[in-house]
Amino acid sequence: MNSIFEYFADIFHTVKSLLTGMKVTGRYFFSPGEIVTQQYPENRKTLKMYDRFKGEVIMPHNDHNEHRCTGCGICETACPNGTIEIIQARIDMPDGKKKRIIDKHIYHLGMCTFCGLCIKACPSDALAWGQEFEHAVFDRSKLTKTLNQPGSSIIKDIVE
Amino acid sequence: MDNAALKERILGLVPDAEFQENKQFLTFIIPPAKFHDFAIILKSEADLAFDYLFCLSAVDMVKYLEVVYHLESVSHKHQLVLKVRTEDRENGAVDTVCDIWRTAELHEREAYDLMGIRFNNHPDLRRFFLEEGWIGHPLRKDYVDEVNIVEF
Amino acid sequence: MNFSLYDFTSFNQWIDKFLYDHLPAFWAIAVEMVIIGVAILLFYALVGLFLVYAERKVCAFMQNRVGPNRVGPYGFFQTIADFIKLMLKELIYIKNADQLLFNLAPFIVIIASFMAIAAIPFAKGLHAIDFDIGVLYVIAVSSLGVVGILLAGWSSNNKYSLIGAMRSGAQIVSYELSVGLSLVTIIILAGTMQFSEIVEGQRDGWFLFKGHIPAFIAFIVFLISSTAETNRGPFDLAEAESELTAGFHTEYSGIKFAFFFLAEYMNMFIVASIAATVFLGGWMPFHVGSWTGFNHIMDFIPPFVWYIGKTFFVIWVMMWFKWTFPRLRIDQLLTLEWKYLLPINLVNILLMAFIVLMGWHF
Amino acid sequence: MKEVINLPVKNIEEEEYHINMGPQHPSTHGVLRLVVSLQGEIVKSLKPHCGYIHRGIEKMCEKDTYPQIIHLTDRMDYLSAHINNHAVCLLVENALEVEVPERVKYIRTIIDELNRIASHQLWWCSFGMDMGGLTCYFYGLRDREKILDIFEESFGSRLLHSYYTPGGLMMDIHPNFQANVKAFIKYFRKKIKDYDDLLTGNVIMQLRTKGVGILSREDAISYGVTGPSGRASGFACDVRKHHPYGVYDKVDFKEIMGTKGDTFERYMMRMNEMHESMKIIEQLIDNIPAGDYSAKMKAVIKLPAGEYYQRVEASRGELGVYCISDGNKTPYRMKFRSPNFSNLSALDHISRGVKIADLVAIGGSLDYVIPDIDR
Repeated sequence: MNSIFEYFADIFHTVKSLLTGMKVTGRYFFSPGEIVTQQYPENRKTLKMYDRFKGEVIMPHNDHNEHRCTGCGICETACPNGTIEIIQARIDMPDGKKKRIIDKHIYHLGMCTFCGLCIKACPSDALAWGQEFEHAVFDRSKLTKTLNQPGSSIIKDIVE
Repeated sequence: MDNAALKERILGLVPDAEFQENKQFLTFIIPPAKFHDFAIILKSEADLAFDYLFCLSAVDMVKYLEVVYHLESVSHKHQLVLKVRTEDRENGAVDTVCDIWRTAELHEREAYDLMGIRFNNHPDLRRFFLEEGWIGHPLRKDYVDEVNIVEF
Repeated sequence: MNFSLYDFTSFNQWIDKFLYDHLPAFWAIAVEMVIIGVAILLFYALVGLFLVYAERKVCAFMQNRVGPNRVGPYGFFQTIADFIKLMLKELIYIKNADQLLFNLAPFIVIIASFMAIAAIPFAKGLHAIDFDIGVLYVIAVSSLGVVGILLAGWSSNNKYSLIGAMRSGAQIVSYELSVGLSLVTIIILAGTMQFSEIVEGQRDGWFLFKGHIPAFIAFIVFLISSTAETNRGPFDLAEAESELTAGFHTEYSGIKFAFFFLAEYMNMFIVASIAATVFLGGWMPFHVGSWTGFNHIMDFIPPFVWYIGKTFFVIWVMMWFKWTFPRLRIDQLLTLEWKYLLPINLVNILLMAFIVLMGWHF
Repeated sequence: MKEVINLPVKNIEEEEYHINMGPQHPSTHGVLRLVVSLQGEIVKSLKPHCGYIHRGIEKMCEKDTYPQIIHLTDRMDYLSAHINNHAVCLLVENALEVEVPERVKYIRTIIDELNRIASHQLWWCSFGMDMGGLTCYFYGLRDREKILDIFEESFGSRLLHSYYTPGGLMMDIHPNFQANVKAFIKYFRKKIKDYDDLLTGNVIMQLRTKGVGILSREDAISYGVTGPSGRASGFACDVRKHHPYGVYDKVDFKEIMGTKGDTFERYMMRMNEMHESMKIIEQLIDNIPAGDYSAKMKAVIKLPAGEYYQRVEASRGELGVYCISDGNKTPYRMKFRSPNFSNLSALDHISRGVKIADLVAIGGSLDYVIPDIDR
């Protein structure tokens, strides 16, 4: 007798637990307000990344096409996987001395792991995080970027 | 058991164990020949009861290879580090402990694969990560692989 | 000709008469067959495409998603795009597969579902063939599909496929019993196996309500076992994508895969329409006792709409099952059938026979 | 005369055959290959084959400085990236005997626990998917997204953060961090009821998991199965409790323990751990002391020669970092004792004699992350 009772109790609990589950999915089915999907290409205009978002490493330039990079190479050594290459150039100073300045700050986006060590290491705050995130390209060579803009120069008050 | 008492106990069991100074753990270097019997005692004796092998590492010390066993007793909460050194780099072998601590089976396969330490009586000593027929053992200091290692 | 949305009988008779007037008898029948064939094929394709779309939308809403929304308004043409893609895809040639059986299997599966649709009444006078053993025919034909599944699993030369096929075989053989017995319960009440008469018998109330508790139990059992018979979640052990990658159709690609896919949805449509016809009154409108006004409004909705509405409600419930429950294990699946559904069903038949005998039903 | 060859007569019911689960298989959660010996649907034994995603992190560590190692540890168990980072940071700090500011300890503990919740959420949804309930996957991801948003606002990335540095943090937390975390906990306490309704209480799920894949306490210790999987067997292995780090010694939390060690217990451990993690966060979030976000560290970190070992409780078990330093700025040898590696070794033992469907459920309950096994 007891086992028959258990048999029906079993069925009852089964049905109850299944209905509890169906209640959850059923509730979401009838509440379209809960939909969380973002319509990505459509919302590009309104999509705003957080201000700390790590999109890529950039070198901010001011209005006079000046940056803060001295070309010291600390970021190059801080980088764990050789993402940054610094090519230096020598210029003749007015007082006759030769000075090394940055020629090209090459950044291989394809190798970057976004660890942020270069930005943390930079003594003159020349590097920053950019907000760009649509990095897909058809040609891998396009992922190699030169961060200092052509014809740019260093801001005068930066001392090494 | 505190570390001082444990040290006495272990030196009593294996008199030629070499004590090594370490801030964190009580560390001993055990002669390979006595290691397996000693390991059985470590696990079975009630006052030692080292039943949890929480790390097994292989280290290339250039002159020889070394296997480091990090042991803990779940009931007594004391910890112990054992080191076993092979004779030389090429033909050193260490007795397996995977009959004592089952977790050692995969760890020893990893050590064999990447460091080239052979384990006697291991039930299934094959390469674990790399494919069969791989030449060399990548974690060794003298391993050179022009094809796969990217130099910066 | 006197055409009405509420009664297709005169329309059919008009076509029949027209053909016989203009053609010899043999050709008239031949042309009729072709017309019916084309009509069903079109219906089949449309329903299949719509069901795939509906499933994707339903599961999307249950999962807080939007679902397909790129092709056409609300993604309505998504399945058509998918179908074109599947048609154009390469058919992968499987080495060491039994080529004849491998190629035959999808056709068996799809023909089995195609045949079952013939006996289903869509509206008054709108069915291909009105057997006096309609229910039996549908049960018989719909279980033919398992042959195709077994063949597909066997001939693919893949262990996953074979496991899936064997599971499917065990599953359908056992659940066929429950499907049959739960329909028998209603046949006792209806006193006929002819679909048109079963529907006619529900003019004053659906069998679900007429048959008291036994009919209700039979409906639940039918829902569960027909979900199992169509290999749908939570009983989709034959596919069991997290265990067997894709079960019996692992090795199929392109249009052959599409056949399996379509057949699954059509099987779902067929069992849903049987449920709608047998339990929920088929194309009969919903009537409540003596509410004449209400009944008149209900009568105003065409029978075809009633039929489709009920069928899709049952399909929606089946989708709801699928997207809520985790999958059963094979032994639990068989336990459910042999230890729970079958005894309940047998007792239920006795109960129903008793009720009918005493004349307690409405 | 023809020779009669007597082939051995095999009983077909006892014949075993092998199937390859993986490297591409929906339920191995990555590129793990299991060669499963089956008899019908019963698993007789299985052999794991790893290395499909082996990157040689231990070898790479020998070339990297200590701050650079952090970003490699992210990529081991990518679902508990912060906790992996924490292990290396603690190792370096303890070796150098640097006292990190209280603020850092609080923040690290909160973020570790957030990371643990996120990891368990992903485990829950993939476990649901392994069981065949696809809807679970989307509910889990929906709620995990909230945590990832918090992470993204504070540290700029969603999965691989490299947020901890030896001595402190990369940058201070975002001003909105505390409010967001509190909002999340309020939200998640509501949503976790859905999890219970949908899967925990479901009779199919309980039938499939109770009494399946039992791992005894002795075996759990011997196999080194740690984390929720080990605690389900009654193995008290919570590093947070037994070897506290961060501010775990200051917060009140229970070490969730099970007794049976079956798949359902392992499931419940993680469900309850999410509640415990939320409790820990609630105790800390309002009490973050003011101060620096990093201790003063030298520009080039060199560990004194010696051996160091650091254990932390990652979301899947005990993560150990064993480091031998020869006094240089790069370690001589770095060994990661990853939780999944040991947990995987028990899979063969506990899945013998179960059905193939149970194997998937057991695998889901052990919750392995393949990059952590392969490293």
